[in-house]
Amino acid sequence: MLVAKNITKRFPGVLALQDVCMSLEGGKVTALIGENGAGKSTLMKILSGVYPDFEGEILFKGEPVRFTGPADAQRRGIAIIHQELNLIPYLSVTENIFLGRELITQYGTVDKKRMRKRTQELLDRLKLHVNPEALVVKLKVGQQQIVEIAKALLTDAEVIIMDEPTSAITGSEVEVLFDIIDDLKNEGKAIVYVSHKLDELFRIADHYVVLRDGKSVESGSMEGICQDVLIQKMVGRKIEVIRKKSANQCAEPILQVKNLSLKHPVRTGEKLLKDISFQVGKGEIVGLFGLMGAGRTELLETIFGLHKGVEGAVLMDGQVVQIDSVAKAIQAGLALVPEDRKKDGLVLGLNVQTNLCLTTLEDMEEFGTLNTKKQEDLTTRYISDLKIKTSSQQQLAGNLSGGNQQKIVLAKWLATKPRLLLLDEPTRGIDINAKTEIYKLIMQLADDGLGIVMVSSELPEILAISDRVLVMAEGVLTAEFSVNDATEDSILKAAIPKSVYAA
Amino acid sequence: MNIALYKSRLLRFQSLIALFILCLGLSILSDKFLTVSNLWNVMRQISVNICISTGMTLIVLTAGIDLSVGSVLALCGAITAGLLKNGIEIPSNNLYIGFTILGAVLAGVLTGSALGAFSGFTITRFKVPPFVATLAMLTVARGLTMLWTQGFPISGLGDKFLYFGTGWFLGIPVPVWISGIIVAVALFVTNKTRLGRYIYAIGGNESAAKLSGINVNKVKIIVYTIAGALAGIGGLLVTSRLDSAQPNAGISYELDSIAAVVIGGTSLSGGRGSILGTVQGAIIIGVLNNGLVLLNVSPFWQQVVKGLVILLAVIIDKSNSKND
Amino acid sequence: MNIALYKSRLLRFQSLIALFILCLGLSILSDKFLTVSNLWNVMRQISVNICISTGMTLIVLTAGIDLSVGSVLALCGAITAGLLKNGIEIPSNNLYIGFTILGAVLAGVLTGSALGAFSGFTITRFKVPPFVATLAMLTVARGLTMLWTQGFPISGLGDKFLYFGTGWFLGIPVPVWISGIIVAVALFVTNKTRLGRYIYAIGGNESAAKLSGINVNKVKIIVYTIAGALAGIGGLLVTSRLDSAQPNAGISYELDSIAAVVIGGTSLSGGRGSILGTVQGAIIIGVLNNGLVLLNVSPFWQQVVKGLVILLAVIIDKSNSKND
Amino acid sequence: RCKTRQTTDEPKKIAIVVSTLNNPWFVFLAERAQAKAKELGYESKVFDSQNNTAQETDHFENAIASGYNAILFNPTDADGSIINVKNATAAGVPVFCMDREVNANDAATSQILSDSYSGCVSIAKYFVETLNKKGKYVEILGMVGDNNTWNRSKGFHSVVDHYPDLKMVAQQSADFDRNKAMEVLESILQAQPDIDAVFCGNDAMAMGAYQALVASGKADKVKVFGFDGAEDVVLSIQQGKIMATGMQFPEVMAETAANFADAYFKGKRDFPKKMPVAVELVRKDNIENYAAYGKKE
Ligand SMILES: Nc1ncnc2c1ncn2[C@@H]1O[C@H](COP(=O)(O)OP(=O)(O)OP(=O)(O)O)[C@@H](O)[C@H]1O
Ligand SMILES: Nc1ncnc2c1ncn2[C@@H]1O[C@H](COP(=O)(O)OP(=O)(O)OP(=O)(O)O)[C@@H](O)[C@H]1O
Ligand SMILES: [Mg+2]
Ligand SMILES: [Mg+2]
Repeated sequence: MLVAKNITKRFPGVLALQDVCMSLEGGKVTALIGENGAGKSTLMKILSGVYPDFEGEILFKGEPVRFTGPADAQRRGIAIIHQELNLIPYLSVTENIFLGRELITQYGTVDKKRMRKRTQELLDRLKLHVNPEALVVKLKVGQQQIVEIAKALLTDAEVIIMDEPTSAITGSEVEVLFDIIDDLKNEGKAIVYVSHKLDELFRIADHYVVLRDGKSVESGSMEGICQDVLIQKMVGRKIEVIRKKSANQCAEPILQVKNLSLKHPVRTGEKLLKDISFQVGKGEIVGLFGLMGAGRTELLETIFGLHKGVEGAVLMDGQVVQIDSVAKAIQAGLALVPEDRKKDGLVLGLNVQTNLCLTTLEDMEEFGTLNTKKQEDLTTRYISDLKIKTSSQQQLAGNLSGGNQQKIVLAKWLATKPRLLLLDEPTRGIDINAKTEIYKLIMQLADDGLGIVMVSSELPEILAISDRVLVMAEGVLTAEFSVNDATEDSILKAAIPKSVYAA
Repeated sequence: MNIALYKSRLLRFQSLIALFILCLGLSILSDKFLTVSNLWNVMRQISVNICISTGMTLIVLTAGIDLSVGSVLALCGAITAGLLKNGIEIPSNNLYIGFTILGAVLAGVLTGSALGAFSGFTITRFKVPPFVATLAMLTVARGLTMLWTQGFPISGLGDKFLYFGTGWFLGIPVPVWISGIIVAVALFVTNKTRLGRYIYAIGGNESAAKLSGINVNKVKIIVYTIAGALAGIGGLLVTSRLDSAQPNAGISYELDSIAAVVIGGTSLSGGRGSILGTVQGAIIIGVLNNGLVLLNVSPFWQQVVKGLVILLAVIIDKSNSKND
Repeated sequence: MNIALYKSRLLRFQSLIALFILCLGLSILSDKFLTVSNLWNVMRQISVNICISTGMTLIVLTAGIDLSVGSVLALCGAITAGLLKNGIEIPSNNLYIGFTILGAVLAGVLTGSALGAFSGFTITRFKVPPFVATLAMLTVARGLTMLWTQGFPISGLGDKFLYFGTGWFLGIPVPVWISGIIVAVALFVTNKTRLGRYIYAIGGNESAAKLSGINVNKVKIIVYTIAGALAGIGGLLVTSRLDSAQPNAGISYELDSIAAVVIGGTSLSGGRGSILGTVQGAIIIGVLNNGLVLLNVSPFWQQVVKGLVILLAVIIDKSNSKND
Repeated sequence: RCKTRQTTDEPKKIAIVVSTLNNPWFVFLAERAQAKAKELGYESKVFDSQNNTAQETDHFENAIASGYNAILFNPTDADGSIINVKNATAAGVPVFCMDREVNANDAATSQILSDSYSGCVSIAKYFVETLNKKGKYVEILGMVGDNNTWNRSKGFHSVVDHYPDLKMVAQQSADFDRNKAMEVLESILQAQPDIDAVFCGNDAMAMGAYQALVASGKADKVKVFGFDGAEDVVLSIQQGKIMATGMQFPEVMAETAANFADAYFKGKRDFPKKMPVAVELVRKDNIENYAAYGKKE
């Protein structure tokens, strides 16, 4: 249905795509895979008209086309779910979904009623329970991602591009999405699916295309291919997926959380966190699982001193930590890798080096002056340690691919030499290769004696590297397993909110 | 759910508490404040600011700014007055074109739109920051006003013309009608039309708006053109009220206008705010100016008090709309 | 890599082409422009703007704005002049405190810092938008100036005091020294210190800065305090140059100052820009003012030309730094 | 709908509306008017129009609404202020203009005016005399859009333009501001280093111009002329730094206006429509008769 021929795209100083070819068929799902920075998003942006200037040719239903902009592509039936969320924070869900294609009444005014109704239908189909009139800024990242999906489903597009649509959502929502993808397939639509979660690809994809360093290296049918082969094609060599050998038997606790509660910032009387107690030992990796909105992010943020209205205590090495400011938390040896790197993790308009050194500027000082050499050394070290792909230390963080941005956030916190690392979805949007690197790193850090709390929505990940698993639902700690006793079933059961059971 | 809807749509502007406290205080302190004639006074006085601040709100919602309103207002007023009084004379061709009131007014408003469109054009086509583009326009329009008037006011415009600024219609001053209609139209546009939606979207996240297929440049040019036209109407009101187009009219109006917008809760970084908030901001400023005079505060102290009250008003509103 | 580093560090400000063309044009049109004495003249005239614009740059980099610079400058100048001339007299206690030049200057600069700190405090503590907080300060400081001077200039401050504004040191005018030192320190701070890094980080992404353990409020208060102190120094220079503290000094300086910042390529939304860019912006404005007078352009045309040239300068710079 | 205001026993209130308080001359005018009103036993309040006719209109409306019984008025603009005066008169509030006139014969109850135009004519005559009818000079204008600027400039040129050997080499505006005047003249001196005189539209600018001359070492070669009679300039004339200024008499005008208001309250109705207060030329040889803004006591 859609064929891309010899696409080449240059950015200043970067050759993002080079002679890439790809073809999509109606009624089939094509998986696009490749490491971080391979050029997947760039290719998708070209197909959807975001970058009108590139070399090469696009054939749509056999005819050569040249989109003048996203609106043009949309009109001709190509819809895209962008990897980075592209929503207007202070407009409502409805307004966002219909942005640029509002329904109009006979008087020329926007038809709020009909749009609202359509939105409600879409949200129902996606099983997202938010008010269509709610402002997008109030939604959590996961909910926003579903709104982004709804946006793409609104029009009757014939080609639907999904650039990591599941990076911020969890199990049950993914299932909903897959059902929808099945429907779309049956309707004969062509779908491109970009994801770093390989198991997803095996479930839904019919074809695959592999990009490596901006070149299309291979394509074919998913049938009869196993994960290892796919990884090898993608990375160019074999990598072994790591599993932690055995659970660490924790020695002395580093972090103790005692009866932590957090008041709801708006609704008086309600609590976002209720009476949470747990501890993390030296060299222990604690996995924290829960469904979307369970309160995991809030818990990490509270420990890190970001919230007001906290009751309870946090102890590091038996010493009470004042949890009212980030600076004190950092001083106590805590570090938090936030879940939304764009919003909370990076200063996108500053370069890689500046971002990376931001947390450790005090150490970079000599006679009250920042030492260039020290900053360069630190940056060089982490670029090579974490295999960050960037054209130079001076590249703006905003120009890096999503996965590499995530690595910078991780690096800037590792640089503080924390004793307890709080990781909120640290592998979101990261390719399998980098993921294994990060797992290795996490385990390495644990072996060096760090305590680690890792929030993740991917159960396999949690089971692979944690020593212990905590499960949250509705702001309450509902279960605790040693990793040896934990099963996917038991964890999921603990994660489902009681109120849902009751209903 | 309906309440949430109501809150998010209608109360997107600041709470009214500060304004209420201010009015309460003034009516306790002065028995002249809460009289019908004084309230009409205040309304008439703020009508010009409301006019131009409505346009300013639209611009600020797109994350822009317009520093040129004051001098565009002066130029438009001068053009209306000049055409009305002297028409256009081209001696070499023995040509004389006289203008009716309507014609002169239209010419003034069109001038405003043209200048606004020009600012919008430089901002979108050459990516000049709105601050610089409209600062340049501020200077240029003032210079053009001087050239057109040769530095002298144009006065004596005829009783009919004065109706716009000083007349009454159905018991309400005409300028209040005019600014009221402008506000109503702007409310309609921001809440009920695509254009309004796009304005908010562009200010909220320009690149996302672009990705949604919105013609960002076109919307911006339209908005600056509207603001220019509204500055033209403001110029008409000022000129008609004074029966005279002053070359120095409108100096520092941009500050008053942006103040009304910001006090009304519209964020200078765009995407958040409302016309009703701006109206409230303009009323706060107007009531304050009026009240300080009624209370016989000495002019030097007036400025100190005015600054502090504005600060306080915003702080009160902030702490009451925290939950927003 | 070294080139990239050089580019991003040093050339973070706009290209110099517009300034170059402007100067070239002026030296062709007037043989008086490129003379040593005229260039010192221009430098001396822009030194006040450079002073206050340096502070403004820091504020704008944090995504703030300061409208109060002009009136804070006036108040500081008046306080220095008043203390120098009259000291403090408390008749009831039969108390009289005289001030040395140094003492009076310090008092002025401290006043500036205090007002700046106050603005910073309201902005951080009560989350008042910087535009409103400093607009309030603009009014308050002007009122305080009027109260302190009772509306009359304070003149005749003694020859020694005039040295700051009119003296020469090693063949360079003293105000140029002062503004030069301020720029040098600011360059050092923005490029070489933690504070500078924090300023950029806060403007670029405040919540990320907060999460990185930066005390955002503290940094902001420091920045507003510095800007206030620099406005105080600006006030010193103006007062000393005129041998008189004018109660209406500094009116609309905020526009000139923000213009220098923005023409110099610093983004009003924060996080991007540089001190050197601002210096260049101030020079463009200063050269333009000087050139138009040298060419004896009629006051009517001057504003039109000035606006258009500024617009053109920014367009030229934009199209030459596109690849940035 | 005529209201009978006379019957109340409350003390009468007088509003003093001045064009600006950003210029000490007007501050002085306002102060004197207020002092006189107080002396006569009236409550009074000063309104600052900030050189903005629209603001002036607001002040009039507010003053009338809050029951002031008379307005001592320093108009922002001769034409733009007419309507305000008419409205006040229509509401039964007498208006007494000070210093600047409004261009309508019957609008104000009385106008006590200082004649900028003829004041500048006499300055110009002295200017021609001291320069011996020839030389290069610079004119520094006030605000371009202000009609006082042009009254003064025209008065000056009505004389000086008859002498072909007096050449105006630059005419620039400095907005009545001391600092701007200094900067403008500094720049002009770069282009025109050998001028003989500077005529400034007010005294603040004259002081600024003088300082520019001092800085360039030309203070004793170039003659500076101002207008207003401000303190700094009176002192400078005494010291021979500035040649001459046009002395206006704000105190006289303010007190006359206040006295008229007093008389009006007491029933007098026939006031001179226009009462000129002459602008006197102040120069070194008569300076001992003058103090800031008026005659020596
Ligand atoms: N606007 C831009 N300017 C400069 N370089 C860019 C820009 N956008 C992308 N790049 C570069 O192009 C390359 C491809 O990026 P792209 O976002 O397509 O990667 P990706 O395959 O989607 O990676 P990820 O899996 O991390 O999302 C990267 O090296 C990136 O740094
Ligand atoms: N600022 C806020 N105001 C109101 N409610 C909030 C706020 N922040 C979070 N919540 C609510 O608190 C609950 C917990 O959210 P949290 O982000 O901690 O969940 P999570 O488990 O991390 O989920 P996710 O996987 O989406 O990150 C959610 O119901 C969310 O809607
Ligand atoms: Mg991508
Ligand atoms: Mg979370």
